[in-house]
Amino acid sequence: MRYLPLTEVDRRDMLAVIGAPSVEALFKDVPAAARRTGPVDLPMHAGELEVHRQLAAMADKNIAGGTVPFFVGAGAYRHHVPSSVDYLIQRGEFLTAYTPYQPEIAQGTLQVLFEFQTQVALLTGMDVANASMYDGSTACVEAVQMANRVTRRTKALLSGGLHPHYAEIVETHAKYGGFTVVKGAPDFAGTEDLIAQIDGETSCVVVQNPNFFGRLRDLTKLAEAAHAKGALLIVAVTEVVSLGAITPPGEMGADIVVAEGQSIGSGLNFGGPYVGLFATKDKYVRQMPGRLCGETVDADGKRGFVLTLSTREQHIRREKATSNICTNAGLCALAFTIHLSLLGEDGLTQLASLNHAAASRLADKLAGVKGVEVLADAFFNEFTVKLSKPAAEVVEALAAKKILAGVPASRLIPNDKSVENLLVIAATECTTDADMDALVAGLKEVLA
Amino acid sequence: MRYLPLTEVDRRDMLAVIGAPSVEALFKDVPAAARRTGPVDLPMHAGELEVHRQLAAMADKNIAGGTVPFFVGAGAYRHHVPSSVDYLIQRGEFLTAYTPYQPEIAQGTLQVLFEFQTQVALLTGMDVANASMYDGSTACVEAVQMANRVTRRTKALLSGGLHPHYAEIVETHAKYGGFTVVKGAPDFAGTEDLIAQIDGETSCVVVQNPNFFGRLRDLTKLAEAAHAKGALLIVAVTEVVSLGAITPPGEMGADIVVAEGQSIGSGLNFGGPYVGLFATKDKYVRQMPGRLCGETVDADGKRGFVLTLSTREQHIRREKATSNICTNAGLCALAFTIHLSLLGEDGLTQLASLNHAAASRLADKLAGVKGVEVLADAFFNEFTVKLSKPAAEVVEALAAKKILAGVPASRLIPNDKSVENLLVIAATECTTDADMDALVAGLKEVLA
Amino acid sequence: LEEKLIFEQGEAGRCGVDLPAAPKHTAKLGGLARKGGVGLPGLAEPQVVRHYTRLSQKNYGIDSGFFPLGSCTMKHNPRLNERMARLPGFGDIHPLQPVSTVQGALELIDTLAHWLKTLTGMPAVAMSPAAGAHGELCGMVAIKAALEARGEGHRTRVLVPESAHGTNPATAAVIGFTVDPIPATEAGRVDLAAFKAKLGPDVAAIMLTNPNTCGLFEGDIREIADAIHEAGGYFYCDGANFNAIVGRVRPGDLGVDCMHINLHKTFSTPHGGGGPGSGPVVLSERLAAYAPLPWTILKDGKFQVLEQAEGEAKAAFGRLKAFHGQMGMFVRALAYMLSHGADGLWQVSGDAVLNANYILASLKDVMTAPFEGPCMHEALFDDRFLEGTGVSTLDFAKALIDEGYHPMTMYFPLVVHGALLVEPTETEDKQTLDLFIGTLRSLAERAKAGAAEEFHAAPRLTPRRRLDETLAARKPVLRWKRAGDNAMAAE
Amino acid sequence: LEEKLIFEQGEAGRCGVDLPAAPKHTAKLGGLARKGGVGLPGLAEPQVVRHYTRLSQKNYGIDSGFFPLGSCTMKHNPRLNERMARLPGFGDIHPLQPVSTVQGALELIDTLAHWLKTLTGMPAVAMSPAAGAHGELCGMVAIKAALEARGEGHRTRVLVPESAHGTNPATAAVIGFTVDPIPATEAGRVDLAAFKAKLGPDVAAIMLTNPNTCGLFEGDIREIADAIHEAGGYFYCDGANFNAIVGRVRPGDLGVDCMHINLHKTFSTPHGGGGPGSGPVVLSERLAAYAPLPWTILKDGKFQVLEQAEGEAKAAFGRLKAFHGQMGMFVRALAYMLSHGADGLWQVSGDAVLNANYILASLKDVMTAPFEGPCMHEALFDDRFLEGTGVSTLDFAKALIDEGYHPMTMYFPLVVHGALLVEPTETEDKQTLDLFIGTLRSLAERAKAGAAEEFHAAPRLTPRRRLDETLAARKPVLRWKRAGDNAMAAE
Repeated sequence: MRYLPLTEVDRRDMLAVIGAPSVEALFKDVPAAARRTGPVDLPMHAGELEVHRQLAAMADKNIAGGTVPFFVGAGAYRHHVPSSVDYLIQRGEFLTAYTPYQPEIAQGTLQVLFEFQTQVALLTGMDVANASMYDGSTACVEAVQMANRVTRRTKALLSGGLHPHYAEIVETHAKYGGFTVVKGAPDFAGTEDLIAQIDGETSCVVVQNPNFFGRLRDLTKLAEAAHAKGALLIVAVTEVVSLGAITPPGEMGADIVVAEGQSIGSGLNFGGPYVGLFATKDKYVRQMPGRLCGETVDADGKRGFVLTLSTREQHIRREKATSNICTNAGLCALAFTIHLSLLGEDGLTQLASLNHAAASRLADKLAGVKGVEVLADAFFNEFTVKLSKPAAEVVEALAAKKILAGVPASRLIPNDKSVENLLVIAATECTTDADMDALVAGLKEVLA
Repeated sequence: MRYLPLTEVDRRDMLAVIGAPSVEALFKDVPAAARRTGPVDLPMHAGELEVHRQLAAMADKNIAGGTVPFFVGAGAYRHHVPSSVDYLIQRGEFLTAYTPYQPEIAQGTLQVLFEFQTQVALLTGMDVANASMYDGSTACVEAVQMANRVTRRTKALLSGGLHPHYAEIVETHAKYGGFTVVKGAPDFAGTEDLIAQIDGETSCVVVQNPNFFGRLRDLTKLAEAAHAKGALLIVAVTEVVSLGAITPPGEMGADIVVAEGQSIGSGLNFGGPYVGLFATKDKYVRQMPGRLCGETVDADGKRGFVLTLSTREQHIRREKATSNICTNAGLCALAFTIHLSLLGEDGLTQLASLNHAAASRLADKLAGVKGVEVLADAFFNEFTVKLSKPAAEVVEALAAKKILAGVPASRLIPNDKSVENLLVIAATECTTDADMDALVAGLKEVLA
Repeated sequence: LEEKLIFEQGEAGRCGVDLPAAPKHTAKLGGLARKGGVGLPGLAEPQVVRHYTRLSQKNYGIDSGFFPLGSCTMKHNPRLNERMARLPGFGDIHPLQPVSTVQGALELIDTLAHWLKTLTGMPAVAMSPAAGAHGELCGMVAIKAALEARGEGHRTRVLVPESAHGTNPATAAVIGFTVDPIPATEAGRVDLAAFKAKLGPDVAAIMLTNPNTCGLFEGDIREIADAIHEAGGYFYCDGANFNAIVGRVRPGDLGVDCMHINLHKTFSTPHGGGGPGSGPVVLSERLAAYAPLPWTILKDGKFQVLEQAEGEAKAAFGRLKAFHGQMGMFVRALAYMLSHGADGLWQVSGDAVLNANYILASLKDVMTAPFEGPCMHEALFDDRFLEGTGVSTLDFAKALIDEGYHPMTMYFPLVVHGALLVEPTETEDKQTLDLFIGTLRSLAERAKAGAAEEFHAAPRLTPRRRLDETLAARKPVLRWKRAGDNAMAAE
Repeated sequence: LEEKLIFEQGEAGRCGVDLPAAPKHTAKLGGLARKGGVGLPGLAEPQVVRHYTRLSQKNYGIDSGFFPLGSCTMKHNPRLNERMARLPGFGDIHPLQPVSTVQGALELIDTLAHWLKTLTGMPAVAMSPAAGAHGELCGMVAIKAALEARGEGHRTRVLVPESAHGTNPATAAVIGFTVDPIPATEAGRVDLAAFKAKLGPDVAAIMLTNPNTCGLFEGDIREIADAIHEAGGYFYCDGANFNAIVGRVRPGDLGVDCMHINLHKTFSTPHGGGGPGSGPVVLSERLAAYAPLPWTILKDGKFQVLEQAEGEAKAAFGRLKAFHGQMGMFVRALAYMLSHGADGLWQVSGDAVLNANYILASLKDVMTAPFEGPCMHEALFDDRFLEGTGVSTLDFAKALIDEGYHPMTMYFPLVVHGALLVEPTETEDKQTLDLFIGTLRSLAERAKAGAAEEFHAAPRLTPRRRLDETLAARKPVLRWKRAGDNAMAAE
């Protein structure tokens, strides 16, 4: 058993010191009926080679994104992550460290988190950010709960352009957490009027930009309207690379920005782990969920970093905490910070520009395909098309041709005729001209 | 240019300090005719994604060993290397360090080398080992040169069972370095009589065990005969895992043992980098080539390690050095040391046993195939078969069926009818029953 | 050498990536193109690699040395697991790819679920929770959903032992339960009589950690389970300490209704300086129907994902996280499980408990243990042995840092004064434990010999000495600002 | 904490791998089965990972900080290159697989060869040498082979400047040449007149490093080349310092006949604490035919490997290494080249030279430079500035360690007294150089102010202080032995 260093001699010697006749005797407090006399009914131990083979056999049954023309987005995006990022996050001192509760020997993690918080604040155009959340979707519901606390109201207004999973999560928490949700219809046409729906009960308006269908919108008026009614504006961003090209939510008046940070630093990983970004205004800092890293000095007066304002947290406040979360996405946050440090100002801008160029060119190419209507005026690297057939069928047909064409809106918004033929398509810096041509050709064939 | 941190502003400021008008001006000592005015005719810089694509396109044109039934050996072997080995050798403190000439900040590398030297000495059954050579083949010629120095003779006797590349290298050095080589005929039958060829001029006898054709032999008598004539016995080992199962050369009387260490810690890598092991008796230490790490104490009296006996080396001795080598295979030696530490006594023994079992079973299976004659009585994880057709053709035909069947002896020993139909076949712990069955089936078909 | 912030190292015009120029295209940003810069620093790749290498060198991880952090189960993180999670067939697949193109991924989830169910003796598991606390939420929501389905939504009181992790009461409160604490006995267990006295028609559940946070097994667990069930409530078990019993005791056999499993504790997915975690929740028959979306099921030899509350999943209580959960952690955990197998996991809990008892037995004479052994996988000490020395639990723990160790957990559980909670885990060898025991012994002796000042000054050998946490909280500086920006902000 | 040897940590019955039992088979070891044990220690995986992690923490690499080791070109090692070398299509292919199954590998070798030939302006390249010194051997053997082919085997004298790397004379001697040193001028270059005076009918070649080991370009190089050629000899150029001119100056344009290229210096394959290296040798028309086996050639759209001295390769001088050379290093070097491109490599040499001159110019006033600038990629200082301070070059260099730097090269080249050779490389930024310059300045000032004792005691902050090298050499202890074994050995 390669991970277990005790030898039989060790065990015997240790039991003698303890004064116990056997290891089993140490389990005497467990009710006898529940004490098993031997291993459960599962396979016995296996070496690396064997485990590798078993898992690789499963992995090989999947189509990896890098092996085919790939246009799937809708909340997770396929980007190129520089090799040094993955090397650095695997360094044992980062990978195998715990939450930095002992700051004297965790300045590495802590300084990274301080850099992360600064990066997120800059990207989103907000004052302050926390040290990350599980992912964008859970950050979103935390933002709604925070808005409820701040406004002491309990009605959240969700845009129909919000990612359906994000909306479902808020609805689940509302149902069991005692608040109300008003949700718009799927806003694929970009015509939604949220301002009219804000009232004196509204704690927050939650919009996504670019929205689930890829559309961009200026949120300035919405922010003003929300503020006029005493509500907060929460902006969700699922493609954080977009912030290298478009006006940040903070400049449009957002009170809380939540984002999925996966695009920077993390792979697709079939949906997780990702990293949730959470930023707000200075005045709301003490209502924020999640960890915060702050600057301070040590006993010698040197600058150092610690986790701070933990009086908001569950391990101190118990049932009065702002959230029950006690883990962040430290390693993904580290990957985010390193990747964004490599990009820097010029790299991020250029990356965003490449993404937009790819999507823009793809939209132009698709516009010429019979049976495809591009529903796009303003977008970043993702847009929606209306097909002449149900999108789910088309996607399945293209998958059979080893083209991953995008996400049928119906997968996330079922039982809604209006979205049945809608396909959400993403392009990134990884998308080649050959990929685009394959999609065009594939669609022509399938829609013919 | 992602690896180059100077900005244009930096360059201007630095030139001002230097007092030079331009970077070009710093090259004024280069004859004007040889100073280019712009980049050479090669592609311009490229990002990670693009470089990855270009190289992956080349990689994809090769058949990777892990994707097919694989029986290729003959000096390099496909083994499973635990994941932690590759992780650890990539740690920057190991990977990006230099030769440990500053021992105060290189104790990591130095202690590893000390452990490595000990492991090699134990494995080979010798007194002392150096801190590694380029690979087994270059270690072999260094051993011959060392024997020439020790005996002050200049005739090396090479077994016909020595790997042909190793023999060619010795012959090349002999031709240009002023010594003589006597080489036996390919010893696939195991009938070679080297003892009769040793005379008073012979500096050394070089034998391989298991030999190029996979055969094992007891070398005790040969050692005695060599010693009786004042010659040294050099034993080459190309499959170091065999030392977990068979009597080590040191116990059979070897004076110098050289080995290819690739099997432990390193992948196949199309032939390199590998790691050469070099071990000898205490009395010859000062005639050894290569680096040596030794134990000592520091200014506080604590145990520490340094490179030592460097008076043998080129950077001190210049034209009087024992060898011109000034690099070892540090990183591969590190991988070797880590992998062997993971294996330990039990693991190495078990690994060797698995290898022998695989080869033994494969030999038994092949014995039943028409047109295949197994030329094997005593072997470790590799043996030779005589086919009813030229082996090169058979291998090519099987490669077309995605079976890598082994090495035709004729590839390394051309223009020799006696070996034309010989195929050298290896099996390791990675060889599955399905692989063996595929080979049997493939051979039946091709030889039918 | 000090390591500046990246913002203090950056220069305009430098970049750590090379990206090609964008091809010709029509901008379609609808007037939302960013006007100002972002304000990110420019660094080249060598600088970035060195910066984060050097920062890592200021960290302590399991790979650096012994990390006996009680309640956190910091065990060896095998690199095989990292490698497996990076196979393109796992790492490079999108959660919304057609289900036909991710059959292997779903098979992995299904296999992991099978292992979790078998190890816990429970019929169902919800895979999506992102971490332990998220799993708690999942379990408690499932209980709430079940109560509502039974028409007993009025049950809002949740019983939580005083020694519980802070997340237990926090979780209960988030979804509107009220928390009612249960006192502990002198033996460090739930006071059974007090517990029974609190039962009533408004009780929704008990949340119990077992082994509990004192490192002790709740021997009355079957009685507790029976009592809560009889009273119409559910038994939530906090699985944080599952490592003590994994492979030997199945929570399902103890009457548990739901339990979250910290994959990053019990099954060794790396903690990564704060996450990511993964907290699947096993559920009893009574709760299984309410498990959140998505559900992975096998039908006609093909895996399907139920993503809506319809059909078989019609009672699902909703959704807790986008997509399928922490897949990367699933791969690592399954690799760990396959490596150990049923026999290895049996040994895991045995060795974990043996190691803890060895530490407890070896130090009982110089330190003070509040409870009689045997303990489970953690050895708990209180601060009576420091009485009158002027050395606090904190000082004592900080002194360990200079000796090359990560401190144990301090001041938790709250029910013990000045608690020191040591969890060695099964991946430490006896040589390491003996050195550690020797160090603790010598520290305890030094404390008693009057070396208080030395302790107050610890740690001395670290990149930073004790940090001023009060200052940090009083005047929060939570991000870097360009010189001058702070002044502006202060206006 | 001290880190014991693995042999001191091992215990019987422990193992860091899990291997299945061997299936039933007939043993066929022919009576050679090992009788005794090997004597290896048993460790579990967590111990091994921690042991080597902790050992690594006692090392200093480029990733740790500035590494201005003259003549060794310690530059950034990109991780992309590591990743590329590990693609299964490169890392998991056997050197003797059928040529039809490794066309991509041969394409890579051919592509790298094309880059090397284009960058050096030479028509041929031998890829198999395993390192720089091996490359030297390759080049000198090629020269010998060419001489013999011309029937001039009597030419055995090789001219080598006094400032040369030790490998130059060592290499020449290994294959039977005699070494004749050429003195240097006051300007640190080859004394042209002295060189010419040494030419004669027995001269085989000159071995010259350019830029030379003083960091200076040999301005007379064309005249040297012409003279040696006229005298019937060959011009061997040591390519150790190619980094100074790569992309800007082609050795072929300078009259060079052969030059080895340290891929691990110029093209950034990691040095790995001592190797592996890779030392391809570019050859002029006059030497190309003698290049050692194997040769990779393209014929009818397919790559072939010539492995015998036949046909096109009939004049090949033999073989220097098994298989095809250091493939893993080829992949890394090509990844580096493709990343930089022709434009990037142009900038590499420019920035390398600029950085060195910046250091030279910034420190000329407090340290002493033996030669006038501009230098190439290295800044050379001598120890005149330490005269009378009681501080030696060694002390000065060791003091740098405590400041967080790897020392520069000391006492080389030999032609300069107490040499300090600084090579910053192009991957360092100005901020780092400025800090380094400040540190050197302050150390020089402290030395002059009489702080000799402080210098003698340096380094203080390292895992070990100065080590007793004399003891190590006088009583060599080259391996661990079980307690008691040493006594036995001493008998």
